[in-house]
Amino acid sequence: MILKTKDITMQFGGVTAVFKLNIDINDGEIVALIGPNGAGKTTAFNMVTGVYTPTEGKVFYTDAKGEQIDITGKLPSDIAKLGIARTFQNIRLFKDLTVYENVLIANHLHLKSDFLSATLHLPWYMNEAKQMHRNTEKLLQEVGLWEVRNEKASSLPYGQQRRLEIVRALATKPRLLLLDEPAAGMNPKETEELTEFIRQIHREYNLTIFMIEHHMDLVMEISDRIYVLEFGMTIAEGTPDEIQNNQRVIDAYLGVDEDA
Amino acid sequence: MKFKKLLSLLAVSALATGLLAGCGGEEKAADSNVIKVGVFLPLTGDNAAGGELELRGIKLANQLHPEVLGKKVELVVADNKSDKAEAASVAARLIEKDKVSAIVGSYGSSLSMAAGNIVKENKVPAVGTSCTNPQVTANNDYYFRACFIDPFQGKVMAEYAHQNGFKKVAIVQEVSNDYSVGLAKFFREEFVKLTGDENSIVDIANYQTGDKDFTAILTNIKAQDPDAVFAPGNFTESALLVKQARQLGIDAQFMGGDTWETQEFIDVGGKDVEGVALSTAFDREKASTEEAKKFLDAYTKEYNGEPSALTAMAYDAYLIAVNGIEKAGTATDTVKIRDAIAATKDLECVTGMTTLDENGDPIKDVVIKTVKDGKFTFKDYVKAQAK
Amino acid sequence: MEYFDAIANMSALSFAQHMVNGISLGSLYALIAIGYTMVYGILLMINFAHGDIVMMACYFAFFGITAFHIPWYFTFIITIILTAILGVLIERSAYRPLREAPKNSILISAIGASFLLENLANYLFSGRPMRFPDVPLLSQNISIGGIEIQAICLVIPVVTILSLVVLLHIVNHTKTGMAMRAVSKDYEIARVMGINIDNIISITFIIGSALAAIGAIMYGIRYPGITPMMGVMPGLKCFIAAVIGGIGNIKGAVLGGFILGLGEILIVAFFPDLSGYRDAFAFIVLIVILFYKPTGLLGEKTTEKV
Amino acid sequence: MKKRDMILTIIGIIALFGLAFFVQEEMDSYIRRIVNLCLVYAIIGLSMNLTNGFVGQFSLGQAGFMAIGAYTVGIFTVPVEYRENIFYAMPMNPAIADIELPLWAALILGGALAALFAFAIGTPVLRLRGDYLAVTTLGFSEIIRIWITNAQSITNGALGIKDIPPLNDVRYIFLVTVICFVFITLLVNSSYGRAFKAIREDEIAAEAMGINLFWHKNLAFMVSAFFAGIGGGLYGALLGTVDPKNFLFTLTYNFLLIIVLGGMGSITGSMLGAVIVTAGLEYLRFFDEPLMLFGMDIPLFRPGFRMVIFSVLLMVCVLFWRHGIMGTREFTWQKAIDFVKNPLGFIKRKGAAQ
Repeated sequence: MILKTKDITMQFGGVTAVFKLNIDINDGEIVALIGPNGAGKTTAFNMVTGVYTPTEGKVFYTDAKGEQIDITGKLPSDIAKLGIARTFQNIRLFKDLTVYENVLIANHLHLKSDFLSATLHLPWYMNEAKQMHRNTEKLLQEVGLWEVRNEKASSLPYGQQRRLEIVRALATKPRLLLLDEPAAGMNPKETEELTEFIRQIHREYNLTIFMIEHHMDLVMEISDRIYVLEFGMTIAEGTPDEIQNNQRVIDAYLGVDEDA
Repeated sequence: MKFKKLLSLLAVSALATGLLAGCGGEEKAADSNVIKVGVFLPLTGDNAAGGELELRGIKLANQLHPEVLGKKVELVVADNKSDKAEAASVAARLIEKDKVSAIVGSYGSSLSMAAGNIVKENKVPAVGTSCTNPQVTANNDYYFRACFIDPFQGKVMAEYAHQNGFKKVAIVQEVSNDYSVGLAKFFREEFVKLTGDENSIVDIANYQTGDKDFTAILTNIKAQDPDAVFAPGNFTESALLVKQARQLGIDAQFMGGDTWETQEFIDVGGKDVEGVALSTAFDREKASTEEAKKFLDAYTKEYNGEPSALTAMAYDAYLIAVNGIEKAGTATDTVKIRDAIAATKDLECVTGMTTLDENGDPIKDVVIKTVKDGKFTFKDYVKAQAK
Repeated sequence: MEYFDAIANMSALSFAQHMVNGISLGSLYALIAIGYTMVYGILLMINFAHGDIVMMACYFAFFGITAFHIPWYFTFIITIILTAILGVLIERSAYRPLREAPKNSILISAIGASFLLENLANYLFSGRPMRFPDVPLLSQNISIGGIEIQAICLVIPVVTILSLVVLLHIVNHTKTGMAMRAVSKDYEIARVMGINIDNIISITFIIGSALAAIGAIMYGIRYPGITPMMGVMPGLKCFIAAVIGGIGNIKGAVLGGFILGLGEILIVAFFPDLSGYRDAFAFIVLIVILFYKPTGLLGEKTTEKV
Repeated sequence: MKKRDMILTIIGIIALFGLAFFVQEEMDSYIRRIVNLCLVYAIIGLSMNLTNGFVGQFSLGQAGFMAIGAYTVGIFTVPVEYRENIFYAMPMNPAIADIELPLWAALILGGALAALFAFAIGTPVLRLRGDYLAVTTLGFSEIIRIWITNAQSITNGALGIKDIPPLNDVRYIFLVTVICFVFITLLVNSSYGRAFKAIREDEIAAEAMGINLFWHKNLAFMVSAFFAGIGGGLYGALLGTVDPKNFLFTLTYNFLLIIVLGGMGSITGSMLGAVIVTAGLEYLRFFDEPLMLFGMDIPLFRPGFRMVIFSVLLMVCVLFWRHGIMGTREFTWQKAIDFVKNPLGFIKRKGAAQ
């Protein structure tokens, strides 16, 4: 089990956004989190990635050595270093930087040289820097963004920006990747391509993927398991088939949000 | 796009006027029949008020003494903006670009100190108008001044307070103002010495330049019930201070230094500043010299009203500088001019016969004034020996 | 120990006098702080020029009475109108063009506007202080049971509280006020609801600047030396007062103003040795408050949408 | 960096050094003073650009850091024999009264103290954003000034310190400027520099990419303070005297204009901005002098007009020319070569790109 949340609850003032959420994700799985708008999905992501500290409950992560670590309330940057990367619902690229720089920056977290040796470009830093550049080049070539590497991130078409955000997350060398509505705003063709892309990275980079998504085709196609959230609480959990046939889910969600 | 066009138009016209103005300057520089004296004053910024008053004095002096060594004296007025970095470059500019024979100014010690190294380095003498910090002339052979220094003024006021029988005095100092801190310090030492009572200073309160509300320190002072309050500082702040003190029902005698002697002090303070005592360098009633009469006549003609001591001292600074040029017999050998200025002895000035001591500071009598019916009026006189 | 002695030795009368001083200063801060808080509530920016608007208002009143010999009550009305116009003018020329720009640009623009007003005043009116004219009744001194006070000091708290009440009414019970609240929550939603955002922002600046003018008149009567730089320190302090109370919250601004005013007076009262540090007090309080309660005393907690 | 660019850079620096020698030997002290002021302002402008332009943290504390540097130089380089005279109102604290340092050591100490102070205040302050950060850093800069005013036995309070051994040596200041610029250029181009830019672009995303916001902001803040301290030290040595009123927070606005004009986030821009603002203000001086044009006295021109122009320029810059001269772009040799080869084409292409 790579990620486990235990009864995490998030309250804002008097409003409970998420209530006693329990999620278990196994190594190598693709798990989806679905639910109507305002169900608390992004809040759940934010608790896992350290943006929010849960009001109650714990988040556990199992690292590559198989050690279980309590990551509740850790800094987002520390959680990223442990191997959890994410994307955002409203794309958050480094807009004025190039595609290449966007990806290169994501290598920074593994840098060992201190700032003085980096500034003075001392040999051990230069070695590390070379490695960072090689990684970036390799990654960009593998995911097909090599041609646009010198473009400003904000000048890419929408679909490419989504893709770049995922690639940037990949550059941090995560074991667990959190995707927040990766297909939002995409047409069916783009969604199809994205599905394929997610499959590809899942396979090639040895990832576990946890995603929030509204496009049911995509969710049903690639998820191993699905959690359904409503008003901050889990109302169902299971394989795509089980979820599709769950009456509560159909009532609460599928029927209403089909056209979204 | 329209804006960009407008902007470029503006830029071009600015450049053009600049060039024109620049050309005008060049022509003047070519004229070698004038002797240039730099006027180094704050005409904008915090100290602008003082700078303007002094500019009047220098201009008057220039009108009455327009020539030296048979040549016309031309004033090169430079604004040091009450800012030290500006002061340094302005002084350098006066020396290097305008090639002045001597500099007169500035109001404000820190501004003069910023120019100190430059006049020393370039060996051009400067005569300060009302820079009263002892550091201005200390360790600088090229800086002189026409005003008396802070320690002296502080001591004189302490003596005055003692003579008037004050036993308990509170001090309010503008802690960010070198002038105020200097006066307060020497007042305190002298007063304690004169009264022989360590506790004769009942309170020392601080405020910052620009403060408007003094009720807190004044309420504290009121509780001590002093006979007098010594509060040297900027005239705006001081006027508000006295005003608020009266509002709080403090009826002690307020005393200050020569910075108070400006119309603004009375304007802002109104009837509340009636009766305060302040030390200064000049008064009509004690105007003993011929020069003073000429000065007073000219001032009344030009500006109406009573001249402030600042104006008189600036006038004197000009006289000291020009006299130095005359005695040196040269307008180009600035070292000689410096020596001549240093040797100034019994020069007839507005504020009395002036002799510079070994530091380049004048030995002067002090006038104590008060405010009566909205005017500064003579109150007392302290001879120079008091030092 | 010395300090405890100072406190113990302070007579009840002195203490009462200090309290009165503090309340009068605090209510003045509060009055000006409201202007900051209103603009911040709507535009989410510090109107760095607010202090300088206060300064300009002082000059308007000064020239009205001394140069044009307009009766004081009439001058005050004209001052309020002129200042409101000035505020709107600043908003139109310096802030509106940058509404879509990064926040730092607006901040720089605000600093620029403040700097421009100061230099313009310095150029037009010279750096020499001018005397704010005395106003009958208000400039008088009165004595109440040994406490000495200027009549204006009694008026200021009343004006502040009155302004607060009127403003709260406008914000909570009028259509304009509701529109203001909507705009401060979310531009887009307000636009969709058919609110003319530009108008609402203009109204905010009119109210804020009018309050600045009222504050300036009180300030002028209380501290009658007016100079081009007079707005800088009160401007900063009143902004701090608004932050302490929770920026965007009108009641908070008033609370913050009182805390700051009383605090400044009482720190000198109890620790006379620290009188030289009085101006640092506001900043220290600001930093402490932001450290422990970043949204201020009455501010609402907001989290950035991720 | 390409080998060619490296060589060109070294040649360029040597050539500029030659120019500095020339200015030092051949120019009068007025020109030298202006050149020195440009260089010192460039250092401080650049230091401010590091936090404000590269990390996107709007800090207005530069005057305070400068004050720390300037006072360190003031206190420790004044010859011991003058000190009694200078500290005439209150004797200097015996702990420091006999310590005299050479200028370079005092500069580094001043920078280090400024950095230390930045570190101390960085913890609470850098959690804040935008306006709050601006006001608190401004507040700290005022607190430093007020402390300096009150700590008479160390700083001589309002009386200021004079007789700082004068430094009007273009070569010395140029050398320090080169060191500062090279250091910050290297820093900005290292992985840390990229992390700074990431924070500027999007703090939340940067954090999610494993960049520790607190540590990186603090780092930039300290480096910025360090160089502002050095710049302040040079400023003090250049003036030969320091007093607390020098370091009013309005001083920071000068550097704000420099970086806004030059381009927030551009090293080249900091230098250009500093030169234009310093030399330009000097050039604009004629606005303050009465002007006779075609025999007419133009009443517009009197003291104070220059500062009005200065502030209008700042406004115009922000409103119509938000990215300044350079934006976030930098000078590169490639661009320079392109320009020399085909000036017209270069400008056209640049125009088209915009």
